[in-house]
This record gives sequence, C-alpha cells and structure tokens, in this order.
Amino acid sequence: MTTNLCSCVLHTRPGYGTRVRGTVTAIPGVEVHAGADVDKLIVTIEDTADTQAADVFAELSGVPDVINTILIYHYGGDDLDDGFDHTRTSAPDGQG
Amino acid sequence: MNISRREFIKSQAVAAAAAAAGVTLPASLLAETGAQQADPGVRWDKAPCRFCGTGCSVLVGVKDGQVVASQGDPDAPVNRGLNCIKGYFLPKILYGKDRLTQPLLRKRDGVYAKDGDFEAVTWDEAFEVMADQWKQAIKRSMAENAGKSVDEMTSRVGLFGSGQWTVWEGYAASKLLKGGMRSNNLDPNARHCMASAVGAFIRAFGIDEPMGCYDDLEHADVFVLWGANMAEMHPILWSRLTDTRLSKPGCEVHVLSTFEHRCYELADNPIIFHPQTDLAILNYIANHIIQTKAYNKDFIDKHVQFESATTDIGYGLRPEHPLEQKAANAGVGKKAPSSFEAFAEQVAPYTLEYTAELSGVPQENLLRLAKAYADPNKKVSSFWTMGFNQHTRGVWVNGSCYNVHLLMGKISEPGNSPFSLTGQPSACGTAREVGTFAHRLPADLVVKKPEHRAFAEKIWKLPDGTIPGKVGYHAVLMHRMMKDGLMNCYWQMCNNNMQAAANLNEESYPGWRNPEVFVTVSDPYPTVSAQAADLVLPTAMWVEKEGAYGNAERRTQFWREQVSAPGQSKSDVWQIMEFAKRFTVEDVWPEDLIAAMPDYAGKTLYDVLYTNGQVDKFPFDGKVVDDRGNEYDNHESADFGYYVQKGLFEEYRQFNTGPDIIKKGHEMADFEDYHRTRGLRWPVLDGKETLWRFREGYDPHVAAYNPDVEKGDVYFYGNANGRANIIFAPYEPAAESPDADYDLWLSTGRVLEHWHSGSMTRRVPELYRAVPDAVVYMSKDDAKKRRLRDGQMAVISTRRGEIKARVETRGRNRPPNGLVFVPWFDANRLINKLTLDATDPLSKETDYKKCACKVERA
Amino acid sequence: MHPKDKPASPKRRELLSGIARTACGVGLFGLGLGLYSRQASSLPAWALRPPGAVPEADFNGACIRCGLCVRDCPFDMLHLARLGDEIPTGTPYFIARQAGCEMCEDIPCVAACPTNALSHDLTDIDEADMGLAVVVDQENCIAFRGLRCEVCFNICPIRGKAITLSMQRNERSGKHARFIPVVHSQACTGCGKCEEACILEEAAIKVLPRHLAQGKLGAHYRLGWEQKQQAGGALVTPDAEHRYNLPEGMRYDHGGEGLIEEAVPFSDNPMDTLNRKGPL
Amino acid sequence: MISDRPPGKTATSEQGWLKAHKWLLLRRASQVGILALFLAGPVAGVWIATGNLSASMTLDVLPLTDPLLLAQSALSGAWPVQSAVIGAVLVLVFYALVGGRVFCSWVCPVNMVTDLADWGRRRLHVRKTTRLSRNLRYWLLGLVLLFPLATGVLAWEYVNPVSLTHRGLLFGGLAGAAWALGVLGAVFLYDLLIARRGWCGHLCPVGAFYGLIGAKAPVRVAAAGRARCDDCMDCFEVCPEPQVIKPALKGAAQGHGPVIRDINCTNCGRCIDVCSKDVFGFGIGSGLGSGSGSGSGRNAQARRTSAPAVPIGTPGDSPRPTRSGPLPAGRP
Repeated sequence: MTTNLCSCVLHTRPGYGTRVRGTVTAIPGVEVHAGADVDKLIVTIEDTADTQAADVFAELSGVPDVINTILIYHYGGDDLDDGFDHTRTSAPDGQG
Repeated sequence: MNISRREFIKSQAVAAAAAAAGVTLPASLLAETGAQQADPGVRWDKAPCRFCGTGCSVLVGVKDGQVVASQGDPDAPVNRGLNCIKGYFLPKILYGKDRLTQPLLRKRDGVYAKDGDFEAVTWDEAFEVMADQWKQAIKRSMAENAGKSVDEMTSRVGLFGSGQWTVWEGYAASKLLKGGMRSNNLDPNARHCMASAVGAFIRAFGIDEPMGCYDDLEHADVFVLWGANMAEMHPILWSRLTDTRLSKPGCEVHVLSTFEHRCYELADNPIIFHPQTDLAILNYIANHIIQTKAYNKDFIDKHVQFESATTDIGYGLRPEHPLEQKAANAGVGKKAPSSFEAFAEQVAPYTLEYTAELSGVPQENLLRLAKAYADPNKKVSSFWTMGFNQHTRGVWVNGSCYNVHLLMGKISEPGNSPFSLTGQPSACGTAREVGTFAHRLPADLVVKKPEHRAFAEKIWKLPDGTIPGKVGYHAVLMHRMMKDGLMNCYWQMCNNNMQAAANLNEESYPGWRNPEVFVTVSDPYPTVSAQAADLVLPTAMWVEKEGAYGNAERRTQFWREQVSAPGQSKSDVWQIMEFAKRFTVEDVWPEDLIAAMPDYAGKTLYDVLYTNGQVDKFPFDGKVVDDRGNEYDNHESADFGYYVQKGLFEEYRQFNTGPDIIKKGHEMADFEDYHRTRGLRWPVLDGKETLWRFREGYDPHVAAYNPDVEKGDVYFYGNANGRANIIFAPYEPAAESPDADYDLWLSTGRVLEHWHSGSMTRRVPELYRAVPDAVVYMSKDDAKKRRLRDGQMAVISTRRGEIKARVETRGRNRPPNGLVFVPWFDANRLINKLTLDATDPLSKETDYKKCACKVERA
Repeated sequence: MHPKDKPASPKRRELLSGIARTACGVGLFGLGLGLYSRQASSLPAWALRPPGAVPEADFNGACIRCGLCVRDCPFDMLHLARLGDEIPTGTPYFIARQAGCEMCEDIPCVAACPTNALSHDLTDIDEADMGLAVVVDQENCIAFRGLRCEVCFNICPIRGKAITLSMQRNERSGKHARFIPVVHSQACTGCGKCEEACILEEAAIKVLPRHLAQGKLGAHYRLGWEQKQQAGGALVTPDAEHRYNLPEGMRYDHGGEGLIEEAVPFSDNPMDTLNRKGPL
Repeated sequence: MISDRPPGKTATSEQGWLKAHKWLLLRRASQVGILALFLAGPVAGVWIATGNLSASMTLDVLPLTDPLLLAQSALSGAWPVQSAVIGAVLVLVFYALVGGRVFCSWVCPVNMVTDLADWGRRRLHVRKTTRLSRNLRYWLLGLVLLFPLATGVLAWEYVNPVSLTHRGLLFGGLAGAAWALGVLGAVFLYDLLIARRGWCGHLCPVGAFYGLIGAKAPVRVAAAGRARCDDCMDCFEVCPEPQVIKPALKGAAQGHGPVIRDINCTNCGRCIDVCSKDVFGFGIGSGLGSGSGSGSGRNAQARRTSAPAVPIGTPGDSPRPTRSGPLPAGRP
C-alpha cells in the first residue's frame, strides 16, 4: 500500500500564526512543527485511514487566515513503518 | 538511537520546509533531523581512548570499514562526552600515511643479516627466522640452566611489553614467556612509568593500585599535586578538579613541581622546589603533623605500623659505576621495624627552616601546605605522576606521601586520597594486573614465592617447577644484558623503547645493534625502535582488535573490533599465540620437565598454553553481535577458531576471582558484563563495583577479613595484620646534579598535544601543526646568560649525548633559573640520548626528571 | 586648412599637437594606473603585514617591494605578493593559518626594511600590532564545548596576557570545567600563532585587521569601575553612611551584598528565639 | 638595402664572430650574472645578494637601493632608513660615473627581451612601427613621481615590468616565474609587433631616470674612427637609441666631437661590435663641464666639441673587459 507524506509552508495573516496552528492541528494527519511565531507554519501532512494527504493539502488553503500554502516535499512510497528499525516495536502512529 | 523510517522521512520533510521558509526549528527537532542526516549508515560503538590513564570513553563511528567519526561518550562517568585535544583526533591515529602493512626483515642476499636492509617478507618467513633465533638462544639458556634450581634459572630471551597492551595481550604474553619459554624476562614499559608507584603500594599496603577513585576529585577540599602536570597530562581529570575548585567554597589547590607548568594557573599555593627535595618536604609535613600533635592517634594505633627503610641504596646503575661502589647498601630494599616515637625522631630534623633552605621554597608556602594536610576538617587528595615515579627514590617518595596521609588517617574515603595517576591507558589493567613485570604473575602474585608459582602452574596446567623463581631482567637491565651479549632475543611490542629508554647512546642502541642480539619490534608505524630493529611486524592497533584497558581508578573497559587492520597487520595477541606454534615443548623444556607431564610431549607451546580447554573454551561463530544487533569482526577468533579474548580473560579471572585464589581484592566481573558497561571498578563483588577500598561499607572485603570491624572503619587487608606501613625514608641527593661543566638540571616530560612517544599523535596533522617540535623550555635569565633568544637553536648536552632544539622562554612551562625542560615526544630530538639511566634501586624505574646538562648556542 | 591664417608654422603646429596628444595619452594612462592602483592597494583581511608595518594607507607608498624583510625572516613565513594575488603586488604579507609570526626578539624583518614601511621605531616585538586575534566561532571552538584543547592559549607567545583562559563550570556534564580562551586586545600582537595552531578544520580563532576585529565604545561613555580604579578612588564625593530599619539578626550591606542574615541566629534569651517572628 | 643584410655580418666575416659579439656577450654575462647572484639564494641556498633590484643587501654589508623607488617612497611620506640612503647614493654615484643607462643595457633583465624583440623584427622583416615620441618616457617619469606625492601609493610598482619581472623570478617560485614570463612576453610582443624599441627606447621611466643620472658620465662610446665609416648603417640598425649616433658619427661637419654625448646612449657597445671599420670604442671623456647633453639637450645636441676620448677598449686590443663578469657594484 502506498503512503504519502508531504511537508508544506503555510503563510498566515500577520499575527495569526498561533491561531492557525490551533486550527490545522485539529485536522487528522496534520502536524505543525515550527514557525507559528513568524506566521510561517512548517506543516507535515500524512495519509490517515480516512483521508489522503493531497485532499488535506487542498483543504488547508481554505482555512481562515491562511494566505498561501506551498508544497515543499512529497514522499510517496511503500512500507513506511517496515524494515528500518529493529529495536522499536511500535511506530509512533499505528496508521501505516 | 534509531528512529523509524516514517519519522526519518518526516524529519527530512520538516527540514526541507523549514529551510524553504527560512524558519528556525526548535533545538529538539533540529537534533533529530540533523543527527540522522549527518551520519547516515554510521555504526556507533563505545571504546576507551587510546591515550592516557584517565580512561575517557569515546564512541567510534564506523562506515564502510573505516572509522569515520568519533565523539566523547556522553554516558561515560569519567568524561561525560568530553575529550581532550588528543581524544578529539582519535580516528586519525589509525590512518597515518606510513602505516606498516607487512613484516619487514633485515636481509642481505635473500637471507637474514643483522646489517642488511629491511625487505618485505611473509609472516611465515618472519616467524621462521625469528623462531630460529629464539630457539638458538633458548638452547643456550637450557644448557646454562642444566643442574640449576628453578630459583637460579636465567634466560637469554625476553619480551618488552606495554601498558598500552590490551589485558589479554599482556596475559597471553605473560603466559608464553613465564609459563612457556620459562623466561621471566618480561617487563612492560610501565617500568619506566609506574614501577615506583607499584613498589610503594606493595610496601605500604601489600596490594597494588589506588584505594580511591576519580570521585575524590569532587569530594576533596584540598588538592595537592606532587610532580603531576594534570592540566596537560590528565586533561579531563584536571577539568574535574578545576570545576571543584571553582564551585566548592574553601577549596584550595597546592601545586608542587621543579618548574612552573599549566597547573600553576589554578594554584592557590604554588611551590617550586629544588629537584629531589620532595623527599624532605614530605618528611617536613610529617614532622609538622607530629610537632603540632595533629596526627590521628586513634587511626595510627589501630591501622598503622612503623618501619624504617634501608638507606644509602645507590642509584640502580651498573654495579661497577662509582656511585654504586660508593653506596653502602646498593639495591637493598629491606625495611626495619620501627615505632611512632622512632619515626618522630627520624623526621624531627626536617624542620621548616631546614626544609625551606634545602628545597628553596619559602617557609610560608611550606607551612601552608603542611597545615592543609594537618587540618582534621579538610579532606585532602594528593595526586602524583612521573614527578614521584621517575625518581631515584621513587618508592620512598611515594611512601612518604602515604606516611602523611596515614598519620592523619586521611585515606580510603571520599576526598581523602593519596592517588597515583597513570600515564598509559592500561598501566594498571595490563602492565600491573596480569603480571607482565619481571617479578610478577597475574593478580599481584610474584615469581619469587613458590606457592604463587604453584598456583599459576595449576591454573595454566603446567608441570610443577615450570615457572622460574628468579626475577627476570627489568627494562633497563635488559638493555645492559643485550649490550653485554647475555640476552640474545628481544621482542618489543606496543611501545617505543628506543625513544623511551634512558641513555640511548651508551646502552639501548649498542644493545639492540649488538650482532649477538636479534630484535623484533611489533608496531603499526616505523618508529625509532623499528628503525633499530632486525624484524618489524605490522600490528593492529586500538579498535582494529577487541580489547580491554584498565585505567588509574581500577576501571576495566572493553571494546569490540570496529575495523580491520590494514594490509597484513595482526594484533599482538595473534602474534604471541601464532609465534607459540613455532615451538614444541622439546624446544624449550628439559626432559625432566616434560617427563612430569608426558602428555605434552611433541606438542607445541600453542597447544599447551592456549588450546588447553580453558582459553579455547568459548566457541566463535564468525561474528560478535552486540545488544543492538550490530555485528563485528574478530580476526583473532576467526583465525584460531574460538573466542580468543573471552577465553584468555576468563582464564585470567581464575587468578583474581574465585573461592581458592591466593590474593583477594582483585575480583572481576564476567567478560560479557564489561561489554555492557562503561567499565567497572574492581574489585567487583556480586556485580557491584568498589569505589573506595579498605573501608567498611565501601569495600565488602573488609568485613570478610575482619568480621569485628567497626562500621565505616578501615582494614588494610593487603597486609596480613591489616595494618598499613608508615616507612621512614630520608632525603638523599639525586644521582647526578649540576656542576661546573654541566650547570643545569635537565627535566623531561610531556605536552598535552602528544602522547606516548608521539608515534601516533605526531601523525595527526593538526596535532603536529599545533606542536611540531620539542623545544627546550628555559628561564629568560638562563637564556640571556647563554646569549640565546627565543626560537634560536640550542645544543643541549649531557655527559651522554646532545640534541638540538629551539629555545622557548615564553612557553607553557616556565622553569626556574638553573633548570631546563625538554618534552619527550619528538623522534627527531631524542631526549633519551641525554637522560641518565639511573633508576630507583627498589623499583628499577629510571629517573627522567633529573640529570645535569648544559645548553649552548648551536 | 588655411595655413596662412595661423601664426604658427605647420612644424610648430605638429609639435604642439604632438605634445597635446602625448599629454592626453599620458593623462589617460595615469588615470588608468591610478584607478588600478587604488583597486590593487586593498589588502584582504586574511593577509597580515609583518611586524612594525605602518598603517595600510601609508604602507603602499612606503614599501618599495624589495623583499628584504621576506629574505631576512628566519622562519620563512613572510611572502612577497605576486602579480595576480589579491594583495598589492610586491608587498610582504603572511597568512596566519599557514604560518604565524614567530616574534623574533631582534625583529630582523624590521631591521632589513630600507624605507620604514616596517617602522624602525618598533624595538620591542611585544609592541607589534599585526592584527588582533578573535575567537570568531564559539560554536565550533571545542574549548567552549568543554573539550580540553587550549592550543591557542598554549602557543601564544604573549603568554597569559594576550590570551587567558576563563574557567567556567560545564553545566551539561555537571563536574567538569570549561577553559575558554579570551583574547585581550591590548596585549595581542596579531602574530597569528593561535590561528596557525588551531586544530579545527577551519580555525575558530582568526587574526583580523584591528579595524575589522574591534568594536568601539561610544566616545561619551566610560566604564565607571575602570575609571574609579584608574583614579584610585571615586570620581565624586564618596557615599555617605547609610542606616536602615532592620529586624534583629539582619544586616544590610550597602556595597552590594544587600540583606544578610547574621551567622548567629540564637539569642541568649530562649524567649527571643521562641517568640521570633518570620518563617522558621 | 639594409634589410637584406643582417647588421654586423661584415664585421663577423672580417674580424671573427667572437670579436663582433664581444660587448654583447659581456653584457649578457653581466645581466645573467646579476640575476644569478640573486637567484643563487632562493634556488641554491647560496645567499650572496638578497632582496631585488628595488633594494638589496649583498653579503650582509653592501646596501644598494633604487634611487627612483626611494624617491617615490619618500614622496609618499615615508622616511627612509640610513642604509637605504647610503645604498641610493652608491647607486647614483656609480651610474653618474659609468653612464646612467648602463643600468638598462648591463643590468636590467627586460633589456634581454627587448633586444630579442628587435632581433626578431629584423629576422621577420617587421617594418611597421607605431611612431612614439622618445620623450614619452619623461612624461611617464613625471607621472611616476607625481603618484606617490598625490595619492601616497607607489602606483608605478603595480605595473613596472622591470621590477615585476625581477620579483617574479626571485620571490614567486614557479608561478612567479610564469608571471614574469608573461610580463616579459607582453613587452616582447609590444616591441616586436607594435613599436620598434617601444619599451626601452620610448616609454620606460626607469630608463629615463637613469639616463638623467648619467647625463654627465665620463664613460662614453666615441666614434674616434669616424673617418673610416663606410656608411654601412649597421650601427644605426643595432642601436637601441639610434638617434644618439648621428651627431658623433656624422657631425664632424657641424663641429660635433666624436664622443656620443646623448644621455640616452646605453653604453651597450653593440655599435663597437658590429662595425667592421673599428669606428667606435669606449673611452673616458671629460664630459664634465662640457655642457652637452644636459637637460634640454636630449636629442643629440652636443653643441661643443670636447677633448677626444681616451680609448680604453680600442679595437685590436685583446678583449679586456672593464668589468669582469657580473658587476661587483652590480646595481641590484
């Protein structure tokens, strides 16, 4: 099964970085890593059981106070949770 | 610290987006993305540092069979991730451009010739020629020993080993020489380094090695440095000491040396004394303690007995030397029983006035030092290294320091510690503990005692009377014997004695190049020693083999083989065991000895010593696997077909661990335990380390030996009566002092950037650039008097030779007028041409710190 | 062409116009040379002048590019800039990272200089000013990370004055000290030995021209404590004695310590202790 | 007529090759020898003369300084050191005696290249040349001295081929030597293709300066045997400053003496070599006080007759050089 993982930069209206972070974090598969203080959110989007990363990405531009979204990185491949590590038994999310 | 593939991809995605947006990532995230990107595919594993006796742990990063990265081990208790400048460059020592990769033999017309040129040969040819030489020499020894008792036997073959050997290398060598070849001519370079400390430990406590540990560095209120430039020689310990000095209110540092060095930057009480007068200063302190009645009477009554050393014992020179002729008791180490009152009388002449006059130290400095020791409320740790050990009265001066601590009872508890630091990474673990000294057997046993020999023969499954009872030739004596043609085969491993041994021109070099002598040198690099050898064997070093080192605080640390050695290089343990295959018992043992164990007839020494059911007990399935699933090679085990290191270590453990051992107190943990830990401090009992020895609560042996011991009290179980010895020794002058012709003291030593003889550190370009050449440190006045300026070439000469070096009056070492200091690492300036081969008659350790020289314009 | 209209003969005219042409040509050449020389006179920050060099603006006039200083350097660490180098051609320089100045006491390079481009007023090498060492990278300097290096300190010829070590606690390890190199601008001669010896792949300590290396305090501002020390006392009338309302057992130090609890908390009267106010 | 016969051929055939190249060989020996003295240090480790033509120290005792450079340095405001002043005075006195432009023909390494270019012109029959004023060099000299005064920078030293070459060879190692060759190559091509004797004879301010120093030098070439001249023109053909010959050789009628008094005569002696009629020879003239060739009289305007020169290297003598090999006072 194919898994998608993207990262993108979300530009928000000046001063709304923190607020937008709260909004988008609630979306399944979305994680905000940094940048709320400078109104440029560093966001990753992963496929979940119900959603495709691409759809979520499109959805993000519709979030209030988001000015622009730029896709930076996309990974699409198999077996994201297999074969890399022998010592860890459980992946951080069990959705691979 | 693997992360999952998903996390890895995600971290890359985040890093890319952050870079695009110009957003700074939080440190925690950065570490995750950064670390994984910086070293993908690097396998990390731990190893102790290759250099000094501190025993810092490092992590070694290997990729594609090369050590590509290193870091201080953040989980190591000694260094907590830190390194000194040498440790920083550890990987580079493996990759000097001139690594030796094949055996080299001096040849002419296709055959070995002493005056031939080096040619590449196979290992087979190398060992064939070498074994032939050794067999001839052993044959002569056997003829000479015919009819002699085991206590009178001598041998014409010898091996010069090392405090840089791994534990099993030293053990395998000890077994081959003493058990196999019946030669006690096995001595380590620790003879030049730690022998005086060993002698004093045995004389005072009956058991070797410090009672304290590095944690004393955090617990002491007062630090006293006696002839130890810790700031440069034990850099990480010095940073611990400094931290304590900075952070603990009232902490003070006393530094004593014959010249000003980096430690004086931190000194609260800086003391520069005239060479050799440390003996007097220590007696003055003892006198002060007694005069002011500050001594711990209770401790003395319960735990101490008094003795008195034989005096006027000479200087360990050749017997025909005038100084030896003049000495009343040359080489006599006997002690006479004494008492507190007698001791008090003996130290009484060492008054403040007399000592200040003799030592050149202002009275107030001496008094301050004595008061620090005498203050019952201050915990005092004394540290010393070569200033005490490389001393014609090294055993005495070590002992006099114990005297002071014992008078006050300031010993064997946190912060109160007389502490002998070591120079080499395994001076303790290998040189001392596995019996590589000419007089020793593993675990503090000695060849002189028949019951010790019998115990070793039992473990080694050898016939009774195999091990000779006469002490072999020590390091300095070996060179004299070679020069005199009485020792004919010499094998040097893992050190550089041609650069180390004193009086090169008159003793070492003529000895090595004596046509009657065959010299083998095993080394990774073409050192001065290799140049002077007849056969050079390329050697695997450091993490090119599985190893174990024991540092100065009794901590034994293991590492696995990380990378393969280049070319045909082989580890020392491989060389020793492989060489043993060249000898049958008939070659080395007389018939009556073989008759005692007829099963051994026709067998090789390899069969007898190493495939004895013990060393070859642990199977090897082609790889070593760690607890994270990483796989490592082990070339020796692959070659011999069993887990060599484990077999040797576990057999060695029969000497120090077990119900029937002779000398308790050296217990060690299982082989595998050491691979799991950042080292363990012995004795390890029930899996627990011992931090402070001889004190109830810290050391379980105390209660075992003395069930009536009070809580927290001490018991010096190394001695049969449980008491430590306070041994009076007077001040006696140095072997050679400045005079009209040679008007300066010459002291030698080391620098932070280079270690051992510079054979490794000088091959690190950055270290070489930082300190390229040895210079002669001298005072501005002395330089001016000789019309010398900084940077000018000067000739430094003694009665034995001369070298040229640039003058340095502004450097890190500031000698007082009348003394010059030359560091030791520079193969182009062999300071050992100048130094005198006078030794402590008791420890046989050379005094590299004192002889007379002159300095002139080149 | 109306030769008769002109008072000058054709020959004279030719001569005059020739002179004019020459003057023009030479002028243009001079302009070009001037522009080129301005550009060629700039010294990159990594190139250092020998000891005693006059300020760079004067140096390019004073130095006659003879190379005698280079030849007289006993350590061969001086170079003469070649055509095409970024350094004014023919002038002496050294690159600290390659080889620093050994600071000979007799300063042979200065003695050799025929023009005072290396000022003969410099007689004490410790007074030389070739630049100023700066620890430019505190992130990668391993001493800042707690490793025991101190090569720059060890090699510094103005020992203990130009570079000192500031000993600080290593909070991360909790039991080691850090030995941090600190450069003192008054004592540093810019000899470059520290940069040469720095064991990093890129030196973390670099010698820079002083104008690049140093900040400058606003002309109006003085450091009070330094001025007080220099003056040997307060610049204005010292503070009068202060007195404070304090509970028993407390003291107040005006000088800086502030509130101090007395070492002996017990009064002879047990009731005082029992009835004492405040937290236990 | 001239072009078809290499100059000096007649002299060679009549008097032998060696004699027809005597002064040329001596000059080359001097130029190469001086260079070798300097190169012996960096190449072979034999330190005889250190520094370069700008300032040097020979055997640790003899300082020599280029007075022009010292003047520039001083004009920029730098106070010279005593030894440098002594060195400059020594140089000034020497060239004032032997002829200023002796520097050009006997010392300067660029001369070998420009001579080569001129030889190439003859061999390749390059006739085209840009006409330049021979006075251009004085303009440039003025400019050279003006620069340090105005800007405090020795601007000339950034482009001076003489010192660039010498420094390149002595201090630059292989790369420096390559640069030196490059600079020399440029001068060579300029002289070969653009202007005959363009550099040394028209532009070089260093030569101009030395010419002025030696204005009244007693050592001169004299056309003592001008009566024998057969008008072969070889001397004009080889002379780097041919304008200097005419008054002495052909000016008898105008009352000119036979001594070449022009300050731009480089005392190279090439005219002596190539003349099959032994017209020329070196001599010590009483040039001082003759008033000729001074300041304004640059262009062969020796107006007064003066005492005939005393020949010192006259034809027929065995080759007896005035100096053997490298000049001992070798103007660095």
